[in-house]
Amino acid sequence: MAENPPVDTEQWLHVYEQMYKIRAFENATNELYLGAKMPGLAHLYSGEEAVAVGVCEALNRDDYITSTHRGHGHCLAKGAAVDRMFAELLGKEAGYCRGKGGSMHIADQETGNLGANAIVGGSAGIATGAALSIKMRKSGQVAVCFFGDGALGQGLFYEVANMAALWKLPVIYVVEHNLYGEYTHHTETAAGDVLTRAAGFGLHAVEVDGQDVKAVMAATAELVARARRGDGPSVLLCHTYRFHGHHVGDINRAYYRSPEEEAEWKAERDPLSLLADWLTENNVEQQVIDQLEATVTGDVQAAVDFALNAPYPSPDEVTSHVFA
Amino acid sequence: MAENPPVDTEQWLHVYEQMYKIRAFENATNELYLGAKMPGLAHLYSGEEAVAVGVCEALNRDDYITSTHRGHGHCLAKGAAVDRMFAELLGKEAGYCRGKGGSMHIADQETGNLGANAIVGGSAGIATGAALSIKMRKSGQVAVCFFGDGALGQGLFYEVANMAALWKLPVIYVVEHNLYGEYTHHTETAAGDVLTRAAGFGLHAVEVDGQDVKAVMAATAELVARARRGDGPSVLLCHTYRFHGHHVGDINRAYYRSPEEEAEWKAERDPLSLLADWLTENNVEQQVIDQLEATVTGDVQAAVDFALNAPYPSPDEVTSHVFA
Amino acid sequence: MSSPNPTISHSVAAPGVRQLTFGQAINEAIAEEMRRDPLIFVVGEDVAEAGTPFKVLLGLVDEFGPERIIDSPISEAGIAGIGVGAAMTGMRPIVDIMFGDFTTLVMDQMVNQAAKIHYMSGGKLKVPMVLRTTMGASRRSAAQHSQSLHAWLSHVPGLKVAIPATPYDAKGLMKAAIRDENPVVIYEDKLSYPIKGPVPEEDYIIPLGVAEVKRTGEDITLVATSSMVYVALSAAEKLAEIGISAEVVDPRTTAPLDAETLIASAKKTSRVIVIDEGYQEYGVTGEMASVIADGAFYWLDAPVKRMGAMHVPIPFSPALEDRTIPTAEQVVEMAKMLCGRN
Amino acid sequence: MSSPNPTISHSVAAPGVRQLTFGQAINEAIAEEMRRDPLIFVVGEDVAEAGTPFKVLLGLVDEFGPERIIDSPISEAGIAGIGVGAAMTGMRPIVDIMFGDFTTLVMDQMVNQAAKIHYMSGGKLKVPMVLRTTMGASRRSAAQHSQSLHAWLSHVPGLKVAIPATPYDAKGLMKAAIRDENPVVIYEDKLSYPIKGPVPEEDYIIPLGVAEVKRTGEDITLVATSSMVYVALSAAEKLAEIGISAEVVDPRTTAPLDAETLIASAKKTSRVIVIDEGYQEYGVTGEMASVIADGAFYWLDAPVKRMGAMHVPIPFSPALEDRTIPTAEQVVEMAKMLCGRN
Ligand SMILES: Cc1ncc(C[n+]2csc(CCOP(=O)(O)OP(=O)(O)O)c2C)c(N)n1
Ligand SMILES: Cc1ncc(C[n+]2csc(CCOP(=O)(O)OP(=O)(O)O)c2C)c(N)n1
Ligand SMILES: [Mg+2]
Ligand SMILES: [Mg+2]
Repeated sequence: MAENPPVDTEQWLHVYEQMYKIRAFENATNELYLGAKMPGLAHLYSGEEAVAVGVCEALNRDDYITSTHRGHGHCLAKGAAVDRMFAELLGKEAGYCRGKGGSMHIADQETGNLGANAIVGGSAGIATGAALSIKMRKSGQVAVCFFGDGALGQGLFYEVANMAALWKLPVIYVVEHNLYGEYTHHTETAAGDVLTRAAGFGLHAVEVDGQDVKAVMAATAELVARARRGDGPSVLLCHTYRFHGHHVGDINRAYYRSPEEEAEWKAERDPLSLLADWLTENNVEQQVIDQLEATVTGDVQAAVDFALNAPYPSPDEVTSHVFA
Repeated sequence: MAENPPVDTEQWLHVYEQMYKIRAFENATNELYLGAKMPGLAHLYSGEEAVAVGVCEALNRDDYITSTHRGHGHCLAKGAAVDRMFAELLGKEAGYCRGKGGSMHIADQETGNLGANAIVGGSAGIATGAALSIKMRKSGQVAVCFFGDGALGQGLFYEVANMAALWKLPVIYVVEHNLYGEYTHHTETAAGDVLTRAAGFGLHAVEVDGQDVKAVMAATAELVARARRGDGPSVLLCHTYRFHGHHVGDINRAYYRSPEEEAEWKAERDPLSLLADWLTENNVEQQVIDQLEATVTGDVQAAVDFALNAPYPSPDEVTSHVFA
Repeated sequence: MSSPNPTISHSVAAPGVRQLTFGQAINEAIAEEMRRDPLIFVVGEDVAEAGTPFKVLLGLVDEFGPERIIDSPISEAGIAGIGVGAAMTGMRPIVDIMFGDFTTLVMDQMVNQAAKIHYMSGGKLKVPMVLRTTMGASRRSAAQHSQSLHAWLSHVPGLKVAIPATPYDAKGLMKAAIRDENPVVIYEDKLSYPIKGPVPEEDYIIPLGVAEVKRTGEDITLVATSSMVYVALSAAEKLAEIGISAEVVDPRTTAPLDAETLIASAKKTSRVIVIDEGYQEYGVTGEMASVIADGAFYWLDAPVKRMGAMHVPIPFSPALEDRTIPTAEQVVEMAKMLCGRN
Repeated sequence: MSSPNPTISHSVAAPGVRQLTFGQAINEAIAEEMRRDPLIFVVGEDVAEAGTPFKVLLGLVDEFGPERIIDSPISEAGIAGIGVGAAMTGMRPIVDIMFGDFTTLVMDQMVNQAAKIHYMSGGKLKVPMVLRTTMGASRRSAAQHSQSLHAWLSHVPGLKVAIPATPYDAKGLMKAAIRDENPVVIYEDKLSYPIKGPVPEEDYIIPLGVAEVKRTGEDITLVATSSMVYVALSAAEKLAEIGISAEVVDPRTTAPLDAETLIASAKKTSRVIVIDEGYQEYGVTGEMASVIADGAFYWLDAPVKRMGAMHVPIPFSPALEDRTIPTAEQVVEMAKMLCGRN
């Protein structure tokens, strides 16, 4: 087997770093919850890292994304800093939203992140409107709307997808199909199929293995090029799986999905292992990977400490930012 | 050409009578408006008679329908009486809703009519819920949801169509595709295509010439049989055209559709002429048709007179029927 | 200022009666009604095996099966509409909307359809459905999962709206809602689910439109809804310590509103605070305050005061969220001011 | 009771100024702003060639083209959401919702998204959009096309809400709404479109949150919104004939509410009726009445009275519909009663 050119493995090492950062972030989030140090709940992205990272690596910094209740991965993949992320999760002033948003509402206009959204499917309009804005301002950007398979139940998506197709808007709807919405399997909640639905609304649609970051990135790159060319919107259907429960408190899951299923995905379909294996096959030394992981883990730990020690916003802030 | 068996032409004469009744009703409605005798507006069904009649002739009296702002045709085809219809249009106590509903809200539970609806697409949930009720009560009925092509823009439809498919509900969604929603051509408002959309949500779908009442009735009969068998929901896409404006006040239409287009549909695609021609070709004497038309015209005129002379509800009724 | 021994209503404390949580009371009400009437069913997101994220419906699917406890897609508008249609055609649906914040999605089906169908049809059709949903902040759930939006549907003719505070009221009002021939919306406070209280085993209903005096008093009336009843009761305790006798009146339903009981209490005490967890502006407190200020005008010694959620989207940070909802301390301060005790 | 010569505000009558209809004033405001700022666009159903069913936007597409006056599918939730996203990313959308009754469909996008994004993002993102819609009954349009639902969005922190009564106010408030950095909702009364009034040609704005005394008086205050301003002015005329001098105050925006001006007028006259076309229960009148009853408590000689739409779905029949909306005669009767003249 021919050696990969060094530039290639470097790129994929960066991709691996991004994915590992998300994994480490989510593990730390879970710890914060278990240690009763985080207010409220969080929906962990572990297992789905290849989707967020694969998509965002194909975007520019000024391209837009909208995110979901399971949004940490999207935010980080688009460039958010771990320390301000944790600060937000803990409701601290240093957080991306000064503690006002929390886990489900992280927004960061500097990296094009128009915000996570706790209304399932609620950001479909925002992403499509951003795409209309791009077209009207002729800015050449692209808008990506991440959402789960459960959001396919929301009528809003079909309303805006139709307009995106009519007006050839540069928006990509990324369906993170992880088989479940909360505690219910998708076969109980969705008839027909996603690709045909997309076609019915005049949207170009592509299906991809959501655990294979390289496939996700390649597919996204094509859809982004399409969108920038003015060829209109598309759907990227990513098959994936969440390794944890619906949220950090969802511990006993056997009534809706089997431990065997979980074990199999974790053993065979972990997007991190898949990329790590490919890297070692392509002559990246294990030590390099270990070093990278150690660095990221250290960064994440430092960020947690930063957030834990950061001050809460002044109580007076409660009435600020109601109006711009 | 072989003679049709007499029973057949009699059936189609009845169908013609139903269609002619709607046409005469709508003409009289227009007159009432022009004569300033009707409060508010009305959306005339003329030109689309084959859809309502073709569908309803394939239904039983206790099957359900839901109707739209352009609903007179559905109500009459399902069995409503012209006198109580006009009384409702004029806001009289003898009306189907004691004058409280008016043109856009005629409901008549005795003929299975769950009501016209002035919210575009607003009855999709009701019809689907009726179908769930049918299934739960094991009553063997069918629910038909009439709506226009414009209603394809409403997300609600996709939400309930999905559930209808998941739960194999006995509901038929009849799309009255008359090319326009108000003053806008469908190509400006709908991407993709209806049949593919239906397939995307797991719905069986059939397309039919909505000006050909025999085709509509045959197609409906199959979908009804399917539904009663427990084989689930379907979409019936009917291509049709409204001969009048969006509502009675929409007189100058040239800015959104050409007089030539209108003239062509009226000359070539009038569902009444098409059936009348077929009847005469099949040896029904013109005189029989003329006689039928005269009788219906007389009935409609009598019904108008009845409604004009009928009393308004007592002003005290304004506070009754808020709660059951 | 007199301070007699307060009477506390049987829905707050009744010796010798079985104790259930608020959530159990809801569950029991639905189960008992479903046993009685095979036409009742539940539809909603994660209502079956999961028993809702709040676990309130746990066990129902075991008894009644997935045909009557139906897991739906994440389609709030759709299930509300399906509820309306099912109700119009002989069934008695209970539609479950997980968070009250998502009632934003069912407004058309509830307001333009459910609320109006009986009237628009001249009394021929009816919509006997229940919409269950939640309200209440203080769970660190941020702005889209913390609202108390019950004012909206209370505004709409054709709908009835219940907001139970105690397990006792929850069971009785839920049963009344299920048996009503009209669309009824019930808002359950999420933080109330674990609260325990006496709930008789026997069948009982609490008629919609009847307020309850949760504690009698002489000096000031605290009109309080849902979880604010506890805030008011706790404030009343503290006020008793300083010799102010507070009456706590729980309207229990916003629509119909038992104006008579509210006004009678106001006439008796001549001072009123209305406390509700919804946003104060254009909300529930405005209606109740103006009904009272009108009806008891010549009896009032002080303006009717209102306390609702602060007029901000509910923030996530505990440092901020806790400032947004009325507290017993704030009620005490306000009451002292009205009673001329500051 | 004194009856001085009433002053009538310049927005009701101003000699020598050009007269425009309410509809023309809206059209002109939008056109002028669109000329000034290329980032403004309009999206809605039948807004382009048709100029809306009310013909209010007629001509705009000719000047600005279909790229800036965009005909949409019948997707109210969708266009509201697209408006939010466009506003967040540098555009200034005006979203047109044909009938206020259809705001039922945009509640999630307006309430959970538009209203909260600035706050939830800690002040980083903003949503400078306008949602135009209509209100008002009396058109024989029946229950689903006759509602005045402005109380709902007025209830929500993060939104501003304007309800202009006159052409003058319509132009000035629309311009203020378009230039505001926040989501602003404007309710236009459908029957007001043909009403004429003075509208200056020059550029002016009316700040959101500033009430106007439409007529000065001494004996009673009529707080009235939107078309009810005309009802109140006409009642004031009739009252003047019998020696009762009525002041008419138009809040012009429900959110923010100019409580100060309302309370000041109440203190001056000591009697108040609040008149609004929305449903009375849990609506706009409750908020304004309780703000006034609180703020002017020690000045009031009579309870603050409220007049809203009758608590019924608006019926179609003219014999019934006309009973549902407050009339000048009813206002006169109520005012006479409050002034002890019955
Ligand atoms: C409109 C709405 N309905 C319901 C919920 C509650 N809820 C939160 S996440 C979730 C499941 C979402 O499933 P999916 O879209 O597949 O995303 P996943 O959690 O699998 O990533 C539900 C029902 C919500 N937040 N918003
Ligand atoms: C939700 C909603 N949006 C807008 C309207 C206004 N409106 C009434 S009829 C109509 C066009 C409907 O078109 P279509 O569904 O094709 O029916 P058609 O009139 O062609 O029969 C519109 C936009 C409405 N009544 N309801
Ligand atoms: Mg999922
Ligand atoms: Mg049409």
